[in-house]
Formats: sequence, C-alpha cells, structure tokens
Amino acid sequence: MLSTLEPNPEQIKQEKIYQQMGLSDEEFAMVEKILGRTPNYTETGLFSVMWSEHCSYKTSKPVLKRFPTAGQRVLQGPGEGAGIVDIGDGQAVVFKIESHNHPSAIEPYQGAATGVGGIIRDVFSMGARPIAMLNSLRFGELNKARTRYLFKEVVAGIAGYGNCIGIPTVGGEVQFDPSYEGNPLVNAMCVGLIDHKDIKKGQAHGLGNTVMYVGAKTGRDGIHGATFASEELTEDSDEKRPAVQVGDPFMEKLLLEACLELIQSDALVGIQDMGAAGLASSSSEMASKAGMGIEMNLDLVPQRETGMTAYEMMLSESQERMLIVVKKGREQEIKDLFKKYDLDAVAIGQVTDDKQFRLFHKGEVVADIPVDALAEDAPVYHKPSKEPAYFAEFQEMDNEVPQVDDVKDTLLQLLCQPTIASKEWVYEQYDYMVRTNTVVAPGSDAAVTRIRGTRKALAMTTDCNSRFVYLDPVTGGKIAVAEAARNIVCSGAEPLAITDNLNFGNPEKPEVFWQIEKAADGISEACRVLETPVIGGNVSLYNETSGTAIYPTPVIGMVGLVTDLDHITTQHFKTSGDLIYLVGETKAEFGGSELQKLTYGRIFGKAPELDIDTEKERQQQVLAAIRAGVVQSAHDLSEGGLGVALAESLFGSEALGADVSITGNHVTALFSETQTRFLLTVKKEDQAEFERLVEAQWIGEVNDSGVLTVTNEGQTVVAAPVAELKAAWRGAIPCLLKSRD
Amino acid sequence: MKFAVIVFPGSNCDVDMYHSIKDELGEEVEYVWHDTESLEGFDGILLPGGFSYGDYLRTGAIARFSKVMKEVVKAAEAGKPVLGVCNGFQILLEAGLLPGAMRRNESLSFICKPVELIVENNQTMFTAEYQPGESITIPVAHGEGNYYCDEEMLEKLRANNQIVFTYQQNPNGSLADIAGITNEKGNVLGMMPHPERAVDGLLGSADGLKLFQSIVKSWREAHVVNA
Amino acid sequence: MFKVKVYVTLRESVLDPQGKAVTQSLNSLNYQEVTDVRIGKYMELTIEKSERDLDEVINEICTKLLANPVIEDYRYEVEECVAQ
Amino acid sequence: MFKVKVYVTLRESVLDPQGKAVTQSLNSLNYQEVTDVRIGKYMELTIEKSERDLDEVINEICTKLLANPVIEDYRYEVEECVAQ
Ligand SMILES: Nc1ncnc2c1ncn2[C@@H]1O[C@H](COP(=O)(O)OP(=O)(O)O)[C@@H](O)[C@H]1O
Ligand SMILES: [Mg+2]
Repeated sequence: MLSTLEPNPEQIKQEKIYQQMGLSDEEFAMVEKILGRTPNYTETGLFSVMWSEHCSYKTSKPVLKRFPTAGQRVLQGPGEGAGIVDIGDGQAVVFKIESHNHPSAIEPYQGAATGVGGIIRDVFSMGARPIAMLNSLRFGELNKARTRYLFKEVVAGIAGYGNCIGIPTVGGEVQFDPSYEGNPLVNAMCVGLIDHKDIKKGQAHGLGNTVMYVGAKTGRDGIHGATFASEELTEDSDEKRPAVQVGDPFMEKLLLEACLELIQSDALVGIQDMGAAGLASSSSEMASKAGMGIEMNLDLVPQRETGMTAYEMMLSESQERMLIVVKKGREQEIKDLFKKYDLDAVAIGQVTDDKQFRLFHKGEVVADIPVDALAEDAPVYHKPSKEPAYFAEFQEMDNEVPQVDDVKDTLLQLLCQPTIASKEWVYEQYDYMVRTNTVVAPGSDAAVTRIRGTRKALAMTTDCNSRFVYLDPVTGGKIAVAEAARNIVCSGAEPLAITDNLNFGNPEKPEVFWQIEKAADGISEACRVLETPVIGGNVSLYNETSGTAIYPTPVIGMVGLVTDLDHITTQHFKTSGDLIYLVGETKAEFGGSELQKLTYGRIFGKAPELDIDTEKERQQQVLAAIRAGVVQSAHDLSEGGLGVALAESLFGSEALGADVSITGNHVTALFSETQTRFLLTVKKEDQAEFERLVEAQWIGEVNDSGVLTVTNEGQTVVAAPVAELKAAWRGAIPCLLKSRD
Repeated sequence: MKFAVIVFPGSNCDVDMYHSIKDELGEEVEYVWHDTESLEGFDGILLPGGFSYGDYLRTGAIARFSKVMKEVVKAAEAGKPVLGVCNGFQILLEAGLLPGAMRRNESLSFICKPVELIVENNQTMFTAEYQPGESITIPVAHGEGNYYCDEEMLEKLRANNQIVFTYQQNPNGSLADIAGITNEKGNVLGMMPHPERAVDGLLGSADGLKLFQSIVKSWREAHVVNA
Repeated sequence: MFKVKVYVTLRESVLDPQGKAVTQSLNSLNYQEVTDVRIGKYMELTIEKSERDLDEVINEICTKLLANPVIEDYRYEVEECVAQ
Repeated sequence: MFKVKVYVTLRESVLDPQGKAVTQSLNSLNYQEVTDVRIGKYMELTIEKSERDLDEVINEICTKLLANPVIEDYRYEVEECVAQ
C-alpha cells in the first residue's frame, strides 16, 4: 500500500519519485519554483494529477484554441462541467461527451459503467436534468475472443449503469477495426435540459462560505486514474489494476435527485462533480475559477477505508461524489435535504481569499499551494508536428473502383460488415424509452427526444468515420461534423452545437500530433460554416498499444433542435408510391470506404472530398423541405453508400420494396461514399413543391413488392428480397458474437 | 379517482406513470414517498418500474420492507386496485402479494423493446376494456423478467384465470410465457411490460391506455353507484 | 464479533439460466469436462455480539432478506473472531 | 467426478454497493448488530475426470471466466464424488 511510509521531500527529489507519478524533471523544477521549496509527497501528487494531460490539457490546449466556441445561442462554452445552448422559452440544452477508454480496456464492464456515471454527473452538476445518453464505441474485429469479450462487457456496463439510473440511452455508434484491438474506445455523451434560471457553476465564491462533500465515501479507488488515462497501455497496465473503480448507479440516482433539488436552494453557491483527480481537481478548480482560495480539513472527509493518507484522499477517484459550496450558516438545511435521500452532506472546509490551496490532516498542514498554480498554470506544450509519410503517398493515388462481380452478393456482404450491420443487439440492452420522451428510438439517423409540455424536441447523434480521418485528417475532421449535422437535419432538426472527443495516439510522436492539429482544423472549419460551435469536449491521448496508435478518432456529438413535433422525420420509407430522390452527385470515391475494406482488407488512397459550403446549402434545402411537410423519409448516405442506404431505408417495414434506376458505373453509383448526399422520399402530390425547394434527382419509387430492384439503363443490377437483406443485416452481429477463434 | 405513485429510492418510471395518469387519463395522481405511513384517500396504488435500492441482492427484495409497503398490503386487502409494473411487479412478488419469483432473463441481458401480448383474461378490473384474446403492443425493459413458480402454483393460476397477459414471443424465458398475473382476488396485478410507456401514439403505441381506463371504469362502477 | 458465511443457492428444481450459460460457454472454451454449473451467492456478514441468539438472528435475516424461499435455499457457517 | 465449490469475492478495497445496501437495509430492519456485509458468488461445478490436471483446469476457468481478477479474488474446494 502507498500509505504506510511516504517518502520525504528530499527522497522525492533525489530518487526522482515524481517521475513515477508522471511529472517531468522540468515540471518538478517548476513546482519547486512556484512553492519556493521542495514539495512533500501529497503536494507532488496534487501537481502530478492536476498537470496530467487528462486534467490540464497541456499538449492539446494549443489545438483546442482553434475551435470556434461562441455563438448567439451559446450560454456556456468549454470550461465548465458541460456546455449549454439556448433553445428558447427560457430553456436550454446541456451536453458533453467524455471518454473512458483506458479503464474500459482493463475492466470493460466497470470501466464503461463509471464512464457513464461520470458524464451524467458533469451534466447534473450544471443544474440540468439528464434526459438522454449516447455512446460512441470502437473495438477490434469481432473474430477475436478478447474483442468479443470487451464488446459484450462494455455494452453491458453502459446498460447496467444507464438503465439503473433511469436515463434513456437513445443512440450512438459502434465501429470495428483492427486499429482498436488493444485499445478500444468508449465515449459516452449525456444530454440534459435546464431552465436558464437554474444554471449553476462550479465556482467557490464568497469568503467564509462552506465547502461540503456529498455522496459516496472515499476509498482507495482509482488513485492516479487521471495520470493513467494520460499514458499508453502497456503489457504491465494490468499492474495498475486498482485504478479501476466500481460504479454504484443507485447511489448516483439518489445523488442526482438530491442535487436537482439542491439547485433550487438559494443557499447553494457552487457545485462541481468529483471526476478525474477527484477531490484535488474539483476543489482547486472551484476556487481558482472564483478567484478565491480554499481550505479543507481532510479528517472530515467521509472515508470508506481506514488509515487513508492525505495523498490517497485527494487523488482517489471514488465515484458518485460531488463538492458543493454553500452560504455560511445554511449547512443544516443542506444536510437535511440530502438526508431525505439517505445521503450525507459533510462540511469539510471553507472558501478563503488568499488564493491558496491549503489542506489539513491530523492537525498538520499537508499542502499549501497557490491554487492557480494547480488549476490554471500547468505548463503548455507546443509539440512538434510532422506530416506522416503515408499521407503524401495516399494523396498521390487515384481513386480505383473496386472490382465487383455480383452486386447483390456485395450488397449482402456490406450489410453484414459489423460497422454497417444492425446495432439492435447493442441498443436492445439499453433502456431507450424510460422517461417516455423518446420519439425516434435507436435505429434511425439521429435519436429524437421530445420536450414534454412543448412542441419542441431535440435530435442527437454521435459520429466519426475514423478511416477518413486517418487518410486525411482535415477532410476527415470536416466529414465527421458534416455527417453528424446531416443526421440531425435528416431527423427534422436544426444543428445547434457540438461536443467533441479527441481520441488519438501518443501526441509526443510528431505524426500523431499532426493528425490532432489537422483534424482540429477540419472540425473547426466545418463548425464555423455550419454554425455549430464547440461547447465542450474531452481529449483522450496515448491510445496506443505496443507502439501502434489507433486511427485518429475525433468523435463528434451533436444536438439539434426540432421546432415542431410535426417535423420529426425518420430514415424509413413510409408508403408504396412515394417517390425516391437522391440529393447530391456521386463521384468514384472509395478511399476508406466499406467496399474498399471488404475488397482489399485494408484502406488507402484519398478520403472523399467535402465542400462544406455545398454541404450547408444542401442541408438547408433538406431541412426547409422537411419543415414544409413534403418529406416522408430522409436518410444521409454514409458507410456503404447508396446501396446500403436504400436497404436501410426499407428495413423499417415488412412489405415495402423499391424500384430504383441509376446511371453510369453501377459500382460507383451504389457503393461510393461520396459525401453530402441524402436519400429522401416524397409523396406524389408533393412532388412539385419538393422540387421547388430541393435540388434533387428523382431515382425511383417505393412499392409494395418487398424487393429492392436497381436497374442501370434498363439492365437489372440488383433484385434482392428485402427480407433476405434484412435478415443478413440483423443477424450479422449476433452471429459474429457466437463465432469461435 | 385518485392514484398514488409510490416512489422508492431508485424508482425511475415514477414520472412516466404519473404523466400517464395525469396527462393521458386525466385523473388525479400524487407521488408518495416510500416512508409514508398512510395511503388514505387514494383509490388506486401504482408501483412503478425502476431499480429500487439498485435492485441489489434481488430485484424488489429491499424495497418490500419500506414503510409504505405495509399500507400497500392494507390497500390490497381492502380490495383497492394495486398495479405493479416491472420493478413494481418484482416488489409485489417479494412482498408476497403475488405468488412466484423472478429470475434473470434467459439471455442474461437486459432487454428493451416493444413486444406483443395476448390479453388472456379481460374479466379483471385492469383489463375490462380489452377484447378477450386481444393482441396488444407494449414495451418491456428489464433484466429479470423470467417469471417462476412451481407446478402446483401454475395450475392454481390457470384454474383461477390469474394469468392476465402472456407474451406472443417470449423475450425472457418466463414460465408459460407469463407476462402478468393477478392475485386470487383479482385486485393486485403485476406485469413486466410497461403500459405507462404505451399511452401516446407519438411514442409508438397507445395500447396501454385501456389498462388504466379499465381501472377507472371499474372504480366508477363500484363507487358512483354507491354514491 | 462473529464472521458469518451465508450460502444462498437456487433450489434444485429451479432452472438456473446463469449456470446454464456458464456451462455452455465453458464447453465452447473447450472445457468439456465441466458438465454442470450452479450459481449462487456467497455472503460474509460481520455481526457484533448482542443479547439476541445468534442463530435466531441469522435465520431471520436469511428468510426475510438474504434468500427468497420461493426459489432459494440457504445455509451458513459461524466463525467467532477474537478481538485483538 | 468432482464437485468443485468456487467462492468469488470482491477484493478488499473494492467498493461493494450490494453489500452496502444490504447492510443498511438490515440496520433499518433493526438488526444493528450486523455491521458489514460483503456479497460474492458461490458456484458449484460438476467436473468429470479428464486427462488434464484438475487444479490447473479450475484455475484456468476461474481466471478466464468465473472471476474477474481485476476486482475479484477466488478460492475453491474440491470434493471427489464416488460413482454410485
Ligand atoms: N452504441 C450504440 N448505442 C446506441 N445506439 C446505437 C449504438 N450504435 C448504433 N446505434 C444506433 O443504430 C443506428 C445506426 O447507427 P449508425 O450506422 O452509426 O448510423 P449513422 O450511419 O446514420 O450514423 C443509429 O440509430 C444509432 O443511434
Ligand atoms: Mg446516418
């Protein structure tokens, strides 16, 4: 155990113990300079977690600066627990995404579960009622037993936590690719709803006000979790096992309800969840943001285990805890409020005005640090960046159309690719209906949740095609935002803003840093044009195993506003006789496509192009048509191109079929992944009005044949029973999960 | 008619139940906290779904000791309608107000989806508005809905027409496809599917509404005549 | 102070879906020699000395809360811990 | 044929939400003497004789499937059953 004999300042310095905690020699020297002395063990621990990448963003800060973060509707940008966007009528939507990649690699069930718990706390600590969850997952291929285990357990963990706490999990994405085999990605997003007047911040204002600790007791869980998240996974990561925490969703449900009641009390000054780096980060950040200092007596911290040291208490990442600041003298009413939920609220300190971070334990001062040094003044690094050799090589390549012999067979195979296949196996484990507001359940482009008592609804999605980002990070970054927006628009909503999760490899490698920078540029450009500012996000670096990085994966979480329930649209074809339209022209673009992967077993070449202005124009046209009530169904074209989109649009019914005619090379027409395309259906009587609003090609008609027929200049290219396509698509993941190595 | 929605620590379908009654049915309804010691004034008792006490140990095992459960027992004895949905059903089983026990779903996974039910008995105060044998669509969302009782009890349930709903395609492995049962007297119903999630066509199905309407109707028949 | 170990098992006549699944997955992992698995609960209770009879307390606790007599059986063992 | 009893318990410093909830519930049911409950799994495996070493098989099974070494410990007992 770490506890018994702590090294003294001399030893820490001489034996360079700070290095094991994650501080470099230069950083340790900075700490000594700030303090004017050598730090003790607790202080060294505080600096090491607060200055870890996870808490301080020391390498990603220069990149994050590029993001557009302001907008007319933005009430809270990056910097607090979660961002906030105005949605009218005094209401606002609060959302944020967060990663729990490394814990999930080690203990998938609990890693994923506590990831869910953490992001929920971020949202309700703003004062918002969490109303929906999404998740974005990446695994290796399902032909490995370890991957199947990780996939099953991660999904079970997300379900276990989210279902218990009673927040519907309404959407997400899952992608499978060998690059994630040793380092899966588990990103969870939470969306909340708030009235403007209830917005709360994590700030410790008011000299003499009381700092209170609420929720679960502190144990030795996950000490140094933040540092852990900032390192590569290595063979001996298993040694760091105690870094994994166990979640208690029941406790969090109580904490959630109690905190939402607390929000209404004028005794509350500030509130913040204890996430990464637990008590250390929540307390120092609250004080620093308020321009104040803070003093805490650690003897008063509720403890689950005996003999805990100051170091352990400050760095513990025990879950389901919150730190609040309340007006002096009002402590008892706060205690009573929490008592109702069987929770303890304990006064552990107060706000000071000397901007110092001071901790007492067993009658001694165990830390005395300028608070801004911890929370604000972490060093910032401008890492070297270098274009990787593969990029130039890929850019030289021409777009080759993969050879397809049997179109129907290829379509069937594409539908069975786990990245495309039905995710029913996943989302049926999630309670996506609780709170009875889910109008569009998982299975369409974006999920839609109504706002009770209004005609409004929120559409939400997570997206990132990391293959494109790998091939070309600028374009791939743009595509991620554009695709998310397309999904939102197809659902009948106007995109509002995004939250992003930058999952990358080791930023100390110049090629990886280049990917980060370029992807951020692409995201920024798309966000500017589409007017969807970045209101928060999360960075997860060092996603590597044995020196190989994952594909760069900047996951975009986007929320859109449906202004009237009547606008809600799904991707599924509705009635026989409806006309099918394709928006956007199709080019031969196969770099990073599903067909390329299927044909060659790997990806290469150029990512599809994206013109963001055209994207915006088409999205606006589609949304206008939806709002005019002339669109029956809307689906964006993504993995697998038009062929897959047509099939997916037919999977919503038992009896429908479609007759579609294409021109030119049929492989390109059906399977190219050219961006900025939509598949829409329109009632015959609305044809004229639709064509007035949207520039689109009429490509066919919905019928009740139960067969998808595609013809090219009179020649039948595909005639596939929808039932057969659907069975393959639905069965693919369950079937892969039953496979053996 | 006035309903109580009992709220246990960890209940999470309480809000849905409340809105079903208030917004869709238009009847009076109040939340009642688990430590309440009287249910006087309420005509119908609703135990909502969720994860009371985290469902730790066994589903419903800890909740059944809540103070309010003594009152729920009294209400049941007095012949008032008592409806337990999902976790509410599990609590009624643990409390002995309904026979049998729940096991984990056969798949061992939580399952959330709309399912088709058959109304096996429409002669109850909960189902009078349905046709006999009617097929209705109501969502399930549970990890432990695999109902069990012994042979003898099953015979009794059948003989007394206590099996009210069965699954057309069993999602959890429950004995005899059981989705919902009543007590012998017929005034306590436990069911795994969520009728309160099926009261508004916007969300997919409104087939659950008749269940609540049946309760109100039978209550009116009994009380308005007496009045 | 006593350390009480309680074992709660499903009654023989009740099918155990979890046990069945574990058996199947062990078989598919090539442990054909495992022919049956039954999964129950193992609980360790720390109980202070009190006026009440220990066995009575344990039996009450088990029948009321720790086991569900409709489908489960229980047994227990008591160890007395010597205060240090 | 062997009957193998496997006990899987949460590691000492790992939070046990179930045990905590049960302790609280017992306390509020007036069993104040119960100061702690930890909940684990108890499994009974039936294993046929095979060429493989029994202890090896059990340890493999436990680490691979029955226990999660990241947060759990296990121990086991073997009983040989005489064929009847
Ligand atoms: N991990 C997940 N959790 C919940 N829903 C998911 C998950 N993965 C996919 N889905 C749902 O399955 C549907 C199809 O997903 P996807 O193929 O990624 O859609 P798209 O290409 O339109 O973004 C969506 O409705 C999505 O929300
Ligand atoms: Mg889509």
